[in-house]
Parts: sequence; structure tokens; C-alpha cells
Amino acid sequence: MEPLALYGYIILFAPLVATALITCFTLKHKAVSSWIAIGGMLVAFGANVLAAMQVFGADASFEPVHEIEWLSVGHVMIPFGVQMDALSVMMSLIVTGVGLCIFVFSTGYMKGEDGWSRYFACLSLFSFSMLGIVLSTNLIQTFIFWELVGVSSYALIGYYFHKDSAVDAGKKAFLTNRIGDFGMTWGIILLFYTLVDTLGWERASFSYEKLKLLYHASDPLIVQVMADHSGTLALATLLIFTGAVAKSAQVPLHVWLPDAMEGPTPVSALMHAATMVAAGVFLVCRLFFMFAPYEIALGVVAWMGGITALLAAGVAFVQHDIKKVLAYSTLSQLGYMVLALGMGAPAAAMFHLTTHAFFKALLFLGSGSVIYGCHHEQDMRKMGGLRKTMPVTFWTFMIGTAALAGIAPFSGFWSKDAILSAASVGHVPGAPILYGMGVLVALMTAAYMGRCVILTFFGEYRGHAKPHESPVSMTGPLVVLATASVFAGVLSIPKGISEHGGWLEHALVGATTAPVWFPGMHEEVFLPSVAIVGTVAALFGLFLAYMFYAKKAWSIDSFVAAVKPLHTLLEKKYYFDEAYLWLVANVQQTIAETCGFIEVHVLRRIVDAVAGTTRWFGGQVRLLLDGHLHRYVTLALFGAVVIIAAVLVGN
Amino acid sequence: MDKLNLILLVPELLAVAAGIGVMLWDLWLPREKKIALSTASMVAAVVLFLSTFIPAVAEGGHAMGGTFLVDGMALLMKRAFAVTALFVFLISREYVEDLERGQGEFYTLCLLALSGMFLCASVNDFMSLFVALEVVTVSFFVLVAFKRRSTKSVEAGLKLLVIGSVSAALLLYGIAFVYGATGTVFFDELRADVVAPDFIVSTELVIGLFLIFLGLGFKTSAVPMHVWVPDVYEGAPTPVTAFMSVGSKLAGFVLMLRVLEVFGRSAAIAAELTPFLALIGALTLFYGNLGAIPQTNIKRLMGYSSIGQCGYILLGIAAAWTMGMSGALFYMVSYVFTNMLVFGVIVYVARATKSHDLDDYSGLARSNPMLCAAMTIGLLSLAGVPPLMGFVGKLLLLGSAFGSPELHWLVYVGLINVVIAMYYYLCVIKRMWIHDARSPAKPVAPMRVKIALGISVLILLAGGFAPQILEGLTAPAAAELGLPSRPR
Amino acid sequence: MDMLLSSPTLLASALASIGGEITTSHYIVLSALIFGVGLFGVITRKNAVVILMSLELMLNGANLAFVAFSRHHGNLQGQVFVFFIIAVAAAEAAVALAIIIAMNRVKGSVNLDDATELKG
Amino acid sequence: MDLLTLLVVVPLLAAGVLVFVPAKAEKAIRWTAIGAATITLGIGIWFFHLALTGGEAALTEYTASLPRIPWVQSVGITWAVGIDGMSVAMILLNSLVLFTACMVSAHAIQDRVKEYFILFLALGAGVYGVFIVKDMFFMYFAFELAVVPMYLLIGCWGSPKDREYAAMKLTLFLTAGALVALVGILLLYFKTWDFLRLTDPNAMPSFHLDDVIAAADSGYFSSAFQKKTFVFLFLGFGAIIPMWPLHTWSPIGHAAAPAAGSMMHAGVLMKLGSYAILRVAFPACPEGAAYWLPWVATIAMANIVYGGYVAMAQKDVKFVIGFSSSSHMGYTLLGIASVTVMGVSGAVFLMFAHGVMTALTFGLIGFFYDQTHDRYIPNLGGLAHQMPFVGTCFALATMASAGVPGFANFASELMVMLGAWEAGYKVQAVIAIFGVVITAVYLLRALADVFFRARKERWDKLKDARGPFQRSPFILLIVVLLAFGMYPKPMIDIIKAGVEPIVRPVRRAQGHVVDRDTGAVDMRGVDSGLDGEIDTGNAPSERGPRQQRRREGR
Repeated sequence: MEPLALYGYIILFAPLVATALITCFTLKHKAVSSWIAIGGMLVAFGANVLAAMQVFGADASFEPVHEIEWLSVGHVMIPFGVQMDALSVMMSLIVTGVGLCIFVFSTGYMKGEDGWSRYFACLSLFSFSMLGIVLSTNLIQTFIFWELVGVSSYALIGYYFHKDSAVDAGKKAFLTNRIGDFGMTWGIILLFYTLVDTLGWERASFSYEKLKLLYHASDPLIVQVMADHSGTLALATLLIFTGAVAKSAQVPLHVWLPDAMEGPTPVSALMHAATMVAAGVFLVCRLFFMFAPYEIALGVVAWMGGITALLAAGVAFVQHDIKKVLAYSTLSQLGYMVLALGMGAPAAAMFHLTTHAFFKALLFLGSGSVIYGCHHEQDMRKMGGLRKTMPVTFWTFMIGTAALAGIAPFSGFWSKDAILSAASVGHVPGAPILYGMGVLVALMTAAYMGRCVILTFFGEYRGHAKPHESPVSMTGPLVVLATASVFAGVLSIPKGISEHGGWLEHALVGATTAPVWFPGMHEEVFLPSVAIVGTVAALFGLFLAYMFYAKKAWSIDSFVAAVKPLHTLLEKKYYFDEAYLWLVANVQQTIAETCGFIEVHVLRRIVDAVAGTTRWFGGQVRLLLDGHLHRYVTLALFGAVVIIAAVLVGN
Repeated sequence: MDKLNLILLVPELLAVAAGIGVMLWDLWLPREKKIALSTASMVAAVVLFLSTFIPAVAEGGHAMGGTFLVDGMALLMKRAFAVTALFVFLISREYVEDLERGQGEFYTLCLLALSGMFLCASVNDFMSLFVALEVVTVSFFVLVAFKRRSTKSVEAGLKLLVIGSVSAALLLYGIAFVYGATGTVFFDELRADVVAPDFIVSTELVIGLFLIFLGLGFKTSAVPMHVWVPDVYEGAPTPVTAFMSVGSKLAGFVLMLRVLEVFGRSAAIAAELTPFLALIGALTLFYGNLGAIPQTNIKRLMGYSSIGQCGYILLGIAAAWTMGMSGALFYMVSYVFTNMLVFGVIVYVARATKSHDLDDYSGLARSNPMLCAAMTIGLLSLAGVPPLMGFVGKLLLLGSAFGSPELHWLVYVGLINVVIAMYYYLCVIKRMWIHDARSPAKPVAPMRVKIALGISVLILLAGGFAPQILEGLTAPAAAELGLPSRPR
Repeated sequence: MDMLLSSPTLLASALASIGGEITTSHYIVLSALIFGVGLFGVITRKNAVVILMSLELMLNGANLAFVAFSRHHGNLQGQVFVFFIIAVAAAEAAVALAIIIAMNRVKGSVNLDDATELKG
Repeated sequence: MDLLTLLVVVPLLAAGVLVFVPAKAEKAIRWTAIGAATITLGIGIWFFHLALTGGEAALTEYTASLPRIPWVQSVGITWAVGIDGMSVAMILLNSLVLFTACMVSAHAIQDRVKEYFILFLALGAGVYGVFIVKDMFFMYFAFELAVVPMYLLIGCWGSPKDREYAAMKLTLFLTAGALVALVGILLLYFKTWDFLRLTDPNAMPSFHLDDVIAAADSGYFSSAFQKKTFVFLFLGFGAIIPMWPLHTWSPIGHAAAPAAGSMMHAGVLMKLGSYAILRVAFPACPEGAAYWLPWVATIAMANIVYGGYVAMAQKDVKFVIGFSSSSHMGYTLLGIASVTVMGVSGAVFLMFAHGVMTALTFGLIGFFYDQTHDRYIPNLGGLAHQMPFVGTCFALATMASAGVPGFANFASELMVMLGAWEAGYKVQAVIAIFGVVITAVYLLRALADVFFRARKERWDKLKDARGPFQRSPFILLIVVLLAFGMYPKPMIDIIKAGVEPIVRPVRRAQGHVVDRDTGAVDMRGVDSGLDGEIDTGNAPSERGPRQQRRREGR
């Protein structure tokens, strides 16, 4: 096994080892547990850096895939391994890096929690699962870790298992993801056996590399066959995409993410902002060669992203819980990424994923620091004026906001610009509309973030408990992430600006590019018009926020009154939860009750009836002997006659 | 053939002698010493059992001018009868002790009945068949009505008497028809005739055989001549019930097997008999097992159960091939131990609770685990549950019937009844194991009975785990009978 | 009666030879009639003693059949059989009377309707 | 005596010894039982190791080295035991469950300890018997041997509310099922005898499976006969699986039984049915199987969905798990019905995984039920506060049951789905996939409502599992689940090697080309791969044996 693969396995299993150690030995010793967890993360990160140096290094002479047989029956072989190409290494760097910051942050934030060890065990388990998704070499392995991620998120959301809200939120997250996984499993199986039926056992496979070979094949026969079954294949692709929809919280399977904020804030930062929710985007990048050939697939993806971005941004305006605001902004940013994918710009999507990971993690930790500073107060209406009391948090939060709002030169600007420019030239049906939506969302983002910042850090303090700055263990990671959020942009400054630009895209080319003949694929270039439009939108958004909340030049209440129906619609989050509740409570439960009824009152009754009938016959038989001797004799002789007659007639 | 060859009759003669001896000794014994009679009869039973191993007897053959036959089946069954008698004497000791008078008669009658059973095993012509049968029946008339002061006992005796005589008349009339059709009552001649090529199966013969099987059905408690069973089982003294439920029943069966063996050689006659026996078997199965469900008196329950058990043996007899015979013999032997086990428990539980109500058995598992275990194993063996002897026998019988396609329906009937039987046996077991005791009475069994029960438990288990031991005896005996060795 | 009717050859020959010389069939018919009468008695009468008499009648029916067949076949087996039957019948009758007396003792009657304690 | 026979003899011997141990010496009794269970566990592991190292060849060799001991010659009953990949898995399962159940009952059972363990060991012996014998008579024998102790275990040590009804129902149902199967067995028995007599006019009959299979392979069994016989065998054994709608005995049986009772019942007893179907019905009447299995696949669908929804409607935690069991058995049925090496191996692996998982679950439920004496979910809640260890284990068990990767259940269910799709049961496969969602719904609900949420004072007196003696059984089961779940290949290799010869005849009956040597089953007939398919012009997926077979099959 060459070193690269070895790094891969180290990255993958270091956190798992940490989990095992904590659960088996150190549940009682808090400090030790946290150090084991951080140690595991450190090891993974170190190995990751080494791997990155090799992968992005000068000589690209390495074997990216290492697999072993995990399960094999007949012609079907399900491998297990690590795939160390640009995409996965890039992503795992984010996971381990951001993860590390958040582990450290947690040691401060979780002070005095009695479930401390459990918390770090689950956190490590999550890192293991997430890295598994990132490094996996085939669909089944991805699915395995896909589910594990769901489980660990279930465990962490439900961390405060004495709180009904937390427990239910965990359940909701798990089940929503299960629905996605249902589609995903179906898609995987459908894809595999379609290939089996059309191309035979030898060519069909779960492995990404082998699949890519099929999709990129020049062999006319294969191209022919693939073309013949494009319908089925596109369907399979979209079914797999449902998995991504659930995990990346796209409409309509987004409902779990806001509730997931029930978990501890670092968890929200790590999983429900930076990494886990990005898994969907990552998966689509990984499988981009499968989406690319199908206009319809891309169209669905793009529209889903656009709609999500828009709807979520809307809701973000009416939230008062600071974490909820960030949660909805996460939704809408994920929408952005998916939109980019649909527009055929996976590189842009990954770019935004990266930058978003940094600044959204930063924002969440910032909010965490705020909450911690305000003694676990989450309502923005009870905050304000915190810029004086917690300066570090304030400035880092500002940086994050700027990045998120897409103000140049912060990283968010570049990535968002990349997406918008991709949208502006996209080929999917209704691309112009999507572009417009994108710009609108940029505006809204800036606006609600402005609102959030103003309510939290400016004006007068409206709370009761005395706020204070957080310890270094918390501010440290903030600073680190802030730095990253500022400079992450350089990863892929477009060519138009500097000839060294577009690095990330080039790095990812191998991993994500679609077949050469793919129409929608688009060489990322710098379009000044788009940049200007985007910036203007963002600035206008901030201006609105300023006028409404800081200067109070315009009354927010009168505005709300003006758009009452829209406002209620937003407050009710477009009634998604109600709809699902109705579905579960009425449809699902009714079916269940009906089956229960059949079980008890039909099937069981039938069985008991058989027994009852037998018993009744027994009761009748015993009446034949009533004690009167002459009746006995009659019975006997009559019986004899009947029997003999019957037999004689029978013969 | 026509030499007297009395040596073969030693067991029978000994049995009669023992009976008379006990009766005479009874005259000399003072009241308080009468218990010796019980010991004497136990010894007699053992001696009788051993007497079947006398080489001359064991090698078998004809006697009394060919009217008396000792073959494998005869020997096997005589031993079974002797064991039965021994069991009866073991469990009846206390009962007889309590009799104010007539201990001697009790044992004498038992021994005479035993001699009758011995004869049944060896009859080789219709006359001795009738006589042997009546010897058994008449002794049981008296035994059943032995408690002359008890209305139940007397009523049971009367019912047994009337129905017994009616069935005897049917039997005789049947024999008369067969005699009329064939011109002989000697089995050896009949065996030769029925397989003769020019032999024609006349309606008289068939009807005669039907009547004969009905008449024998009285003893084996087969529908429709079963009507006496529940009442008499309930009314008779418990040891007598035990003796009757095994001894006289098996006597009836051995006669059935004998007649079948004689006439079943001819495929034509077998073809006539099989549907008849199958029909009777099916009716018997349903009657016994359904009737048992609502019973609340253990002896009555056992009565119905014994009707049901009869149905299974009829399955094998209806199949009328070696496996069926072997299965029937196997089942009969296992029936000896099974039923004796159950009745042994019944006797001593009844002694404690002074009644035969099923609820007396509640909580037996706690009050006397040993008796409870014995009863459970006995009932399970009756239900045909592995690893017990009864299961193997039942499987052989069902299997043998399954061999001939036209009997498949009968096997299905049998299987349905296995489930029904399972139900009511489990109802008893449920009371013993699950329910709490109702009366403080704690049943106890004397050591000799404990040993006897223990031994029969072991035999039941052995017969389940290693059926080849017993099967090694029944299979050759069945093979001797000269019925076809594979399904018809 | 029934088993006779269900035995056509006998009946046919019996009817055929009405008025002719006495054949076996006549005896069989007679014996069947006697048997049937006895049976009828057992079924209908309630008095234990009468039932006992009816039983004897049935046995005698059988006896007659044996004797007739014995003559028909020209061998003595049937007649020998009859002696056995008579002997056994005697023994049975003795026991029967004893039981009936016992019943009379405990129940004060020999009517079978008084002997219905055991049932079900 | 060979090790396989020991598997049956040891528990029976122990039971026999216990008969003579005074009832007061409870400690001795417990340790005797545990000792016996441990010995069999050792044997089970030994066989697993043998299969692991030597592969199927070693097992076949071992089986061949065993004598056929004639038992009842005139009837053709022989004591013949044998082992293959499938039975290795099942034996390991039974030894695990038996051992853990013994450990659990060792501290759970205080009343009539002696009787309890005697019956318990008898039950274990019976189950082992079914898994090892190659003689149909003894298969039936061993099964019945297992049923009756179950009656008393439930009746005497079960929960007082419904134990009598449940025990009676269970026993009668299982007996009836076994009898129906017995009819099938007898049909095979006599047909085989005819076959044997073809060669040797006065040949003895035989209950031995090899003879039956030889007759079947020679094509002596007519198609009609096979179809008829398969119905008897399948309905009979199907009632034990339990197959919808013959399942009503099972959930209430789970509910009423004592902890160890439900462990054995759900863990292994329910597996006997599907095992026997694979062992007897498949090789003996392949054509019957080929003819009926499409319907079976549909029934399996009913099992999965119906069972799941009923479980969703339950308020009694034991009933939830009980119905989830019958829902999971639907996957087993589906895998069996698929008749692909993938699907059937998956089914067998699922039997193993579900056995371990459900044993764990019932062990845990029993653990807290013995203290709460309450299984009504709304009354429970927040138990994780008082018993964190049990809570954690239960959460893990729930995850395993919900088919979360990392646990053996996931791999097996995935295999079943793949197999079902491979066999062309696409609708059923999708339903099966959806079944996982349903499972998650009711299991998470149960988990949350029993162990999570606010602390309840009324349960403060509850004690968590303490010390190695109480914890080890649960830990052992979890470790097994995780080990086989994370790296299933070894187990799968063992199982599939045993499954292939069983599947092969049925596939041949379905009209597939089967590679006799490797047993590899080619789904696509001779022309696998691309070449020769394009020539025909029409799209490849329109042809190939799978489509043909589906037309025949339906």
C-alpha cells in the first residue's frame, strides 16, 4: 500500500479510534476524553496535510484509489477503500481543519456538561463518518457513511436527551434523511442493475472510477447503449440526488435543519453548517459525470437549488433566534451551491462550499460565543450593543458577515461571484430566471445578515444577565476561522484577475469534469458585469438593513403590516412543517391504526374462531352420551348400520 | 399340527392357576394379613412375565390341534399384558387394602382376566377367539361393578354388561356369517383359503367381517361401539379403569390384528376392509378428541382420550401392511407404559384429594414435582410429542397410512386430531404447572410406585430416543404376520 | 334385521324358496328375525331383567345361524361353537343377574332410567 | 462422538443431570446450565473457525467423515448429521443466543430454577438438532422437541397477563405448522422409496436428505408432485417463520415470554422455519419452488409493510419489537424468494443478524421489565437517566434493527434488496427499501419514548446493569453485531458457499445456465457481456433469461 492510501486510512480511522477509546475507557474522565478526541482530529489533520502536499504537489504521479473487498457474492463485489484525489483531499481538509477548530472551541463551550465524554465520542464518530463519505470509492461505501453521518447527527442533535424538543428534532432529522436514503438506495440499485442488464456483469460496478470510465467511454457500443437507456440512467441519477436533497436540506426535505439547532452550538457549526450538510453538494460533485449528460437532471438540480436559496433567505428575515437566522442562511447558501451544480459548475460549487465552510463555521461559533456570553440566551431581541463587551467575537463575526454577504475582497465574494457568473451563462431551461433569483438572494442575504448583526452587536443591550467575552479556547478558533474566511478566496481567484487564478478548478478538473461532449460545462471566467451586479445587490441589502434597523428611518412594523400575508407565510415557514405533520399524523398513523385493527380484530379473531368452533363441536359431541343406556345401544347400532351402509355404497 | 403341545400354554395355565391359588389362599388368610395377596399377585405377574421366556414357549408354534398359536406378536403382547397386570397390582395395593371385603376376588378376577388376555394373544380359531374375549369381558363385568355399594360402580357395570353382550352378539353373528361363507372357523384353513385363486369374496363374508370388527371394536373402544367407554371409565374403580384402559383394549386390538392378519392376506378382502376401518378410524379420532375437550373429570377425559388413541391404531390397521402392523404393535406397547404412568398418578392424586376433578391437579408441580413430571411426560407421550415413545408410534402409524394414497385423507384427519389432542392434554399440563393449588392436599406415592413410574418414564424416553430397541421386536413380529411389506 | 337385508343373496334365495322344502336360508331368516327381536328388546325395554332376556334372545339367534350353517356345510364346527356360546351365555347371565341385584340394592329399582348418573 | 452430535447431547445431558440436582442448589443449577451453554458456544466457535480457515471444503470433508448411524432400520431413520456454510452461521447464532440467554436468566429467574433450566436446555438441544441433522425424521423430531419446553417456559415464567393464551396459541400453531410440513416430508419419503426401489427392488425406505435430493436431482419427482409437496413444506415451515398471515402466534408469544424465552424464540426458534425451507424444500422440489416463489415474494412484501405498520400502532414495547420481528422476517422471505445467491445468502445472514439483534433487544427489555413490571410505552420514559448502560445498548440495538450500517443487519438487508432486484422483483425490492423507513419510524419512537425525555421519579429505584456478569451478555451480542457488520466478508463467504448448492437446482428449474463447478449463477445466460447483444439490434435489456424467467415464473 503506497503512502497516499495509508494517509487516507489514517485520516479515516483516527477519529474512530478516538471514539472507541472514549466509549470503552474514559467515559468517566472528561479531560482525557476531550484530549483523545482532539488528538484523533490532529492526527487526521496532519495526515491530511501530508496527503494534500502529495496530491496538489508538483508530480501528479500517484494511484488515487485503494480498495479491498468488503463483500462479494457471485458477480457482485462491493469494495471498501479510500479515494485520494483532489476533490476528496480538498474536502477532507475542510472537515479536519474546521473540525479541529470546533473541537477546541467545544472544550470551552461545553464546560460543566455531564455528558462531556459522550459528546466528544459522538463528535469523533461524526468526523469518522464524514471523512468516510469524503474518501469513499464507491456508491455503497458512500451510502454506508451517509447513514452513519445521519446517526451521529441524530445522537448529537439529541444530545440533551431529557429535552423533548431535542429528542424530537433528532428523530425528525433521522427520518427526513431516511426518506432521502430511501431514494438513494433505490437509485444506486437501479443504476447498478441497469448497467448489468445493458452492459453485463463485467462492466457494471459501484466504484466511481469504473463508472466514470463507462460515462467517458469512447467505445461506440457503450455510448450507444448508454444513450439507449438515458431515461433510466437519468432517473437513477435523480433518485441518488434525493439523498443529497435530504442531507443538504434542499426543499422540500429541508425541514429538519432548522430544528437541528437544538443541538449544542459547536455541533450546529460543524455539522449543520460547515461539513455534513455540504455532503450532498460534495456527492453531486463526485457524481457530476453522471448528472452532466442529462439536461433534465441538471435542470432539476438547478431549480431545486434556486428555489431553496430564495425560500430560505426569505424565512431568515423573520427569525429572532440568532442560530435560526444562521440556519436559514445556511439553507440558502446550500441552495446556491446546488444551483451552481445545476449550472454545470461543480468547481464553483466546491469553491463556495469551501469558503462557506469557513465563514459559516465562524458565524456559528461567533453566535455560540455570543450565546455563551449572554448566559445561553439565543433571542436577538434580548441582545444588542455587544460590540463593546465582546470585541473579538464582534470583529470576527463582522468578517464572517462580510464574507457571507459577498463583499469584496472577502472569500465569499469570489465564490458567490463564480456561482453567479456560472448561472448567467448556464444552459438549463430558465437559466436567466435562476440568475435573477441568485442576484435577489445575494441582496436578501446581505439584508438579513445586516439585520442580525445590528440587532446583536449595535444599539443598546436589551438583556438582563451581564454579557462577557468568551475564553481563549473559544475566541482562538474564531480568529483562525476569520483569517481563513478572509483569504480563502485566493484558492480560486478567476483567471480574469490573475493568470495564477482558477487553481481550485484546475485541481478539481480530474475529479469532477464531465465528458468532453458535455454541453453545459463551462470554463470559469471573470465577468465584470456579474461582479458588479452582485456587489451592488449586496450593498443595497446592507443599506436596507441599515435603514430599517440601525437608523430606523423606515418603520419595520409598517412595512410588515404592508406585506402581512407574505410575513405570515414566512413566519409559518411556508407551512412545510404543518404539511408534514398532517401527512404523518393523518395518513401514516391511519394506515398504522388500520393494520393494527386488522391484526387484532380480523386475523386474531379468525384464529380464535377456529379454536372456538372446535371447542363448540367438543361440547356437542359430549351431549351424545346422556346417560340413558338404551340410547347408547341405539346410537351404537344406528352407527353400525350407517357405517356399514356407507361403506357398501362407497364400494 | 394336531398334537396337544401343552407346553405352549404354560403362561395361560399359570395365570389360571395363580388366580385360583390366590382365591384359595384368601380363604385361609386372616383379615389383617390379606395384604399378602397383593404381594402374591405381583409375584405371580412377574412369574407370568418370565414364563413367556421359557425356551419352548419363546420359540413359538401351534398347540391344541392348531387352535392355539404362539408367534412373535403373541409373545410380545403376552409380555405387555403381564407388565400391565404388574402395574395394576402395584397401583391397586392401597385401594384393595381399603376394601372391607373381597380382596381375594379382586386379584383372582384380575389374574383370570389376564389369562383371558393371554389367550387372546394366541387364538387361532374363532371359537377360542370368542371364548378368550368373553373371559376377559366377563371378568371385567365383575371388576367394574366391584364396589357394590357405589351406585356409579354398579351403573358402570350394568352399562358395560349390556353393551358388551350386544357387541358379543354382533361378533357372533359376524362369525356365523364368515363361517357360512367359508365353511370353517379355523384360521389356518382360512389363511390357506383366502389366498386360493378360486376364492370369491362374497357379501356374506364382507358383512361378517364388518360385524366381527364392530364386535371387537367394543373392546378397543372404536366408534360406534365406544359408547360405554366414558361412563365405565368414570364409574369403575380407578385401578380397574387402568387395567381396562390398557389390558382389555389391547386384547381387543390383538384380536383385530389377528383377524386382519388372517383375512388381509387376500388383497380383495383387504380392499373391502380398508375403507371400513378407515371410516371407523376417522370417526373414532374425531369423537374421542373432540369429546375430550370439555371434560372436567380426569378419568372421563382419559376415557375420551383412549377413544382417540384407538383411532390412531386403527390408522395402522386400515393401512394393513407390515409398517402399519409394526406401528400398531409399537404403539400398543408404548400405550401400556404411557397409560399406566398416567393412571398411576391419577390413583395417588385421587387418594389425596378424594375426587377426580381436573382442578385437583392445579399446582401439582409445586406440591409433588415427581408425580407432576410423570404425569406431564405421560400426557405428552399420549399427545405424541418427541422425544417420547408415543411420538414414534404415532409417526409409524401415520406414516403407514400415508403409504397408500387413498388413505391420505385419513392421515390429514389424524394430523388435525394431533393438534386437538395437544390442546386438551396441554390443558391438564397447564393446570399442573401454571395454576396455583386449590386444595392443601399433598399427593404422595409409595416408593414402589415411584420406582415403577420412574422406570416407565425412562422407558418412554428410551423409546423416544432409541426406538430401534422396541422397533427391533415389533418389526419382525409384524413381518411374521404375512401382510404385504409395502403399501397397497 | 339390517344385516340380513344388506345381504341380498340370502334374502333372494329365501324368498325364492317360499313354499319349497326348508333350506338353510329359512333358518338364517329365522335366526335373523330372532336376533332382530332381541335387539329390538334391548333398545326399547327399560327393565334390566327384560333386557337380559333380550340379550339371550340375540345370542340364540346367532346360535341358530351357526347350527344352520353347520348343517349347510356338513361339518360340526358350528355346532361345537354353539356349545361354547351357551356356556358363555350362562356365565354372562349369572354375572348379569348379580349386577342387577346389586343395582336393585343401591338404587331400589332395576329400571335403566334410574341408572343415568354417569353421563356427558 | 462427533462434535456436531455433542451440540445436542451436551445440553440434554446437562438437563438430565439437573433432574437429579436438588432444587435448592440453585447456584449449582445455574452454573451447570451456563457451563453447558459455554461448551456448545465453544463448539459453535470452533466450527466457525473451521469454516473460516478451511472454507466449505473443510466442512464437506468433515460431514463426509461422519457415519450414518442407522436408527430405525425398517423405516429408514438414520442419525446423520452434517454441516455446511448455512448451518455454521445458524449454529453460531444458536450458541450465542443460548449462552447469553442462560446468562440473562441466571439472574432474572428466581422461581423454580431447576425446572426452568431443564426445560431451557431441552429447548436449546432441540434447536441445535434442527440445525445439524440431515435426516428429515430427526429434523421434525428436534423441532417438536423445542416447541413443548417453550410452552412451559412461557406458561410458567411468562408475564401473568396473557401467558396462558400466548403459550397455548404458540404451541398449537407451531405444532400445526410442523404437522403440515410433516405431510410434505412424508410425501417426499414415500416418493423417495419408490425411487430407491427402482434400482433395488427390496430397498429400505429412507428419511435421509441425501437420498431425497438424489431422487430429486435425477428428475424422478414430477413437476406436479413438486408443486404439491412444496406447498405443504412451505406452509408448514412458513408458519414458523412466521409468514403473513400465519404470524399471529408470534408477537404475543414474544410479549408473554420471559426475557430469555423471547430471546430464544425470536432469536432462533423463528429461524428454524426459513432454515428448514432452504434445507428441505429447495433441493427437494426445485420446480415447486420456482413455481411458487413469485407469490412468496409478494407475501414477503405484506410481511414487511404490514408488520411494520402494525408495529407502529403498538403501545406495548414488546409488541413493537415482536411485530418488527415479523416485519424483518419479511426480508428473509424476500431473500429466499429471490433464489439468487445474493438474496439467499442475504436472507441467511439476516437470520443470523436479526437473531443476535433481537436477542439483545429482548434481553434488554426483559432487564428493565423485571424491575418496572410495565411495558406500556406511555408509562415508561426517561429510563436512560436511571440505566444509562441499558439505554446505550438499547439505542445500539435499535440502530442495528433499523438497518444502520456498521451492524450486520444493514449488510444482510442490503444483500436481500440487491438479490430481490437481481431476481426481477423490482416492486418488492423498492417496497423492501421503503420498509427500512417504516422500521426507523416506530423504532426511534419506541427508543425515544422509553429511554429518552424527562426523568420520571417513579423509576428512580431502577438499577442499571452492574458488573461483568450482567453486562457481558449484552456487550458480547453488540460486539458480534458490529464485528460482522463492519467486515461481513468472512461470514458472507462462509454462508454463500453453503447457499450456492441449495440455490443451484432451483435456478436450473427456473431455466438459468448454471456453472456446475463454481456454482456461480449466470443471470444472463450464455451471452454475458456486450458482444453478441448489439448484433441482435434490439436493446439488450429486452432479452436474456431474466426476462424469460419472469414470464415463466409469474
